[in-house]
Amino acid sequence: MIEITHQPIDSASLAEQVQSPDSGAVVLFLGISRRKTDGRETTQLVYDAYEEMAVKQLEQLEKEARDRWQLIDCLIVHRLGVVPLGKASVAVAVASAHRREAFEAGQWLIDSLKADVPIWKQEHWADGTTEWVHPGLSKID
Amino acid sequence: MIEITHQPIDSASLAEQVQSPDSGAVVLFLGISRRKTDGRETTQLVYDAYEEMAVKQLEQLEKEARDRWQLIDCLIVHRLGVVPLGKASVAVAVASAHRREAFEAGQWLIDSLKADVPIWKQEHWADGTTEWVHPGLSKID
Amino acid sequence: MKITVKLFAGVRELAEQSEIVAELAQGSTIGELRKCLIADFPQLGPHLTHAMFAIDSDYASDDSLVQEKSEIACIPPVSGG
Amino acid sequence: MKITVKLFAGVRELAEQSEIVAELAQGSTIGELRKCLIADFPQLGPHLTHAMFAIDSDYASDDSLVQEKSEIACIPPVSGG
Repeated sequence: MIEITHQPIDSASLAEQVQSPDSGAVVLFLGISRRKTDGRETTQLVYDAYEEMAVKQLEQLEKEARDRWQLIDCLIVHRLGVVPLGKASVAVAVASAHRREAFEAGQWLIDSLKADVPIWKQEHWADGTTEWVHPGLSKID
Repeated sequence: MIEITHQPIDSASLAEQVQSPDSGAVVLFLGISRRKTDGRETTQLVYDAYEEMAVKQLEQLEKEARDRWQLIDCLIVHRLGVVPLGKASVAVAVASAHRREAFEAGQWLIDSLKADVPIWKQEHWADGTTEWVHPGLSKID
Repeated sequence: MKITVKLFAGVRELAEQSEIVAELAQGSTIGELRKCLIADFPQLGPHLTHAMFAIDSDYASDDSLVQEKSEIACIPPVSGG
Repeated sequence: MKITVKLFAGVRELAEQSEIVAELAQGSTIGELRKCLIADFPQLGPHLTHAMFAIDSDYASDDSLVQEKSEIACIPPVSGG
């Protein structure tokens, strides 16, 4: 199941949501708004998305993961808007019979999400400036 | 932090416990009592440990993981006694600045725990028989 | 034909609008759209050069044909997660 | 010297007790303890052959010396997690 939300991610319940007597392994990944990036201090992150396409891409990633690994359950949640420090911007939860598949699928899903899904992060630096992050593009002046 | 407990593992709160503004990534692994093993049906699992040594070994694993990876937090919890189907017998939660470290450390911790820590699982099969699991040793008649 | 292109994140900020419009000949490709936009919005040049484009919510290549009824979006390098 | 060995899981079940005692000469090793136990408890043979031993909560090798005050445990192949 995939979800794009403007609400806080309920990280406490995500692992429980995919847990079942058929699964032997659950892997939950959370991406957290981090205070320090390359030595600079952030006060908050803001996420924007091309929502329609992001939903389609996330559904595609879930399908591909289920094709590649024997997954019993798979959840991907991305939060948009302001994400305060220490809070999750993204969560991936997978359940499978064996742990290897759950780790591999979880890692592949977050790597693929970061590479492909049209979502963008805006850093709000402690010095008051803001900056949309576009890897490979130099900073906007 | 490591913990050996006879109580249910509160999987919902584990990811939140290691989340902080310094961590960019949290990985939570849960090992779940699985209904089917090699086509046979289990009704419950029972875990036994040499507790004193298991605590020492788990502390050693946490130390080694913190030496090998830049971890901000690291939790390992193992439940002993009866673990009903669908419930967690073990949980590993790690937080780090970047996701690669969190995935690697989480996977290494659960692999090492399964290889080294003196904890044993007893299958309670649906046919009423029980069996202590000792990999490499043939089934006890 | 008039093609409306959705903008996001740094490109939207730089353009100070969430959509821009290009005037293209029938049968034009994404590559031609890219060139036309760079000419019309020089301040977006580096972003447009490095961006992907999407047609109807799927990534498109520079060879993909643009149709008037398609939903076109400019996708600068992503940074979600 | 009398050495008490803690048993767990399948070995404890098979021995029907949680500790067994071996009579060893001073200066004996874990390897000698293993042989002595296999002789005294033949029904535990396969388990004792494949088990590790621990001295004071650390894995020991067959060369490790056993001392009377040490806590000795038989660690059959583990299956936690």
